[in-house]
Amino acid sequence: MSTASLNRAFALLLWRDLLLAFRRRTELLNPLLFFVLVTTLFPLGIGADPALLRAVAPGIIWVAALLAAMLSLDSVFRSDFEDGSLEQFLISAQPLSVLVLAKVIAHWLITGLPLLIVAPLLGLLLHMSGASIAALLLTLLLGTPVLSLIGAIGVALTVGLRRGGVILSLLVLPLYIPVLIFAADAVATSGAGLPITAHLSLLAALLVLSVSLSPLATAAALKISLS
Amino acid sequence: MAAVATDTGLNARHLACMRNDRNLFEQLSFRLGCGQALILEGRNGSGKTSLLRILCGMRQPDDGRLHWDGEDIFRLGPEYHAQIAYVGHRDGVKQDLSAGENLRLARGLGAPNPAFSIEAALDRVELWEHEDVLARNLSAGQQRRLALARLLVTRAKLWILDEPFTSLDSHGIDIVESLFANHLAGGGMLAVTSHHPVSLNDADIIRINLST
Amino acid sequence: MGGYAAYVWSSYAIALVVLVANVMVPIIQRRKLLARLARRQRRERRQP
Amino acid sequence: MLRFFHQLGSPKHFYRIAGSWIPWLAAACAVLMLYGLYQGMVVAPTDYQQGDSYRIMFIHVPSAWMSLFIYVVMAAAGAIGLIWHMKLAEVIAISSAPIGASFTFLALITGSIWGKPMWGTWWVWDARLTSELILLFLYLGVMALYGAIDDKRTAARATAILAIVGVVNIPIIHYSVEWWNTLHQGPTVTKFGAPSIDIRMLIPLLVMAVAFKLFYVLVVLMRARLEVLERERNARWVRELVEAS
Repeated sequence: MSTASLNRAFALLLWRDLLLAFRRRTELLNPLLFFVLVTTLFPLGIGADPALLRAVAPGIIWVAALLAAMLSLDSVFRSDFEDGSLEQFLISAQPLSVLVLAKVIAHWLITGLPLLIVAPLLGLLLHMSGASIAALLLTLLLGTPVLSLIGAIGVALTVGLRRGGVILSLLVLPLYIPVLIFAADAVATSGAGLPITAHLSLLAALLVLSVSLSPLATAAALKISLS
Repeated sequence: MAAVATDTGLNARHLACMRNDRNLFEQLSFRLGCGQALILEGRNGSGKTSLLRILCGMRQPDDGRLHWDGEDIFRLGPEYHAQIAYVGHRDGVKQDLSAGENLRLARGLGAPNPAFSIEAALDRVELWEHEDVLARNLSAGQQRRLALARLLVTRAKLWILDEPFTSLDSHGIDIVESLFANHLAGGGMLAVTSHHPVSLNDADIIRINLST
Repeated sequence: MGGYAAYVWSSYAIALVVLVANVMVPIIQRRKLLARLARRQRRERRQP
Repeated sequence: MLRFFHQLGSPKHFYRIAGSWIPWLAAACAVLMLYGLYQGMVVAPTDYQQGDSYRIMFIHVPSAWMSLFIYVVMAAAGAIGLIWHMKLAEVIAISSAPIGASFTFLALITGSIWGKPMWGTWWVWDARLTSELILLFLYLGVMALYGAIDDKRTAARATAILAIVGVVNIPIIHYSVEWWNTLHQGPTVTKFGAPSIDIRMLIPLLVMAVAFKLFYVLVVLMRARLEVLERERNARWVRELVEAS
């Protein structure tokens, strides 16, 4: 099929998912509320000592972001699977991996990107310095798409299962570890006033790798789950 | 009836399909050319839906080959999918989108059919002025007709339909049968499963019963 | 063994348990599978 | 049923051949393990630094090697099964998962037991042990996914995808854990590998490594035969075999 129709299908699917999300606006808040709630639990558990909180803040916020992203993954294919439109994607005239990429980008725009809006607030809650909050935003910007891309593989593998959610975390969380390590450490390092270009380049590398490879894996997984 | 050249259209050879260890069907061969309709019969669970999903390329046959214009459909991939349209048990209609939006999406995913605008397709299934009505507000019969209207907005040569008449009243069935007749007259192809009889008066019909 | 005997022998004991378990599980499953299949075939013979 | 059998040998063929290899593999494996044990426990000298606790290495290091080796074999077999629809490759892949998980678990347990005399704590966030722990989660993920899908063929193909994605991620995870480890632990080189290796220490290590590989082949063939019986239970040769047994 010509690239024109490919771009049109890509844009169409992106428009459709954003429109669907817009029509159920209230659900957009769920990942954000979860993100804030989980982060506020930690000081209650660890105690309010600012120095201690500042030390553990990067790890806490990034683990909370990771969990928020993972919990919102189920919506990527679940509703399409139940009403049969996922089958229509499988037999569309466009390669499935491109359609999958459109859906994952839409999912990131709906659930991943908004985390950046709330992140500075949480940074203040945990006494983080200005530099580390800036680093937090940068790492979230680079990291959350990777979470959506890799998570989509897990969702595609478990879309046909009745209780796939439990297994999804076991499949996906180990694959999130590199993002967590580089991102959390970037925030901690910038807090100490050191440059974090190495971390950001590694995160960018993970992003490029997952943008190019994971849609293929997700498409293959969908074809198997629906066979 | 256009002379059926040797390898145009769908050509199935020795298809076999297993479900958890029972052979649903085996050594199934048939050929479907322009203007021909394949009507699948058989009791529930005899593999009708599985065969349709194999025809769509969504499921690998456990054995045998399926060719479209002489080429294996799994090697063709999206090229083959541009030639087919499928309506399964589930309508594939998004409840939160309007009828027009659903059709615009279907048109974008397939090869757009210039002959039918969204409006014309809706009129053809007698969903006049329903373009901006949310699918959730349509009756089951209307949603089914909307799903079938999807067939019109793409240039699909082969229509693959699983129980197209479910939740349709007699008038709805007449509309759909006239759609089929036009499609076949225009050189299209049809593969359909249905419990009640499909009256395609003079079309060239191939009947396969999977439960014999 | 220089006082570390407990650590060394416990490691080898655990290794033995894991290896033996890996060998025994397929053997036991095989017996169960053959029994299950035999029963199924008898069932099929009774009502063709 | 051409596509069904166009792989290496038919399931029946595989069942018979694997069956004939199993006794030999078992014997060779037992001999090698006993020889390795003898070398490791009797011949190998006491280490001047660690005394005798280093002898745990003869179990820990080979099982760590095996845990990675089996995952790669599983991913490769899964890929072959997916690309060429070879049923036997799928069977080998899924039969390997529990064995790999066992070796990973063994590597973790012996690693932490070995750590106790060296560092006084049962668990140390050493780069290798942490990677091993994550590898265990990858194995558990594969096994959980296989268990969750009812249809065996779909389950095998889905786990193949997961194994391939996993094997691509293993070097990335390992590198990121190494990076993380050098940050928090500082440059103290945790000599988890073989200490300054004396030839009499190297022999048992290599002997055990070979013995574990044979052990893997033995058990994977046993499990694969089982899986073949299960999948081919309608075939005539299985029915005759069941009647005979």
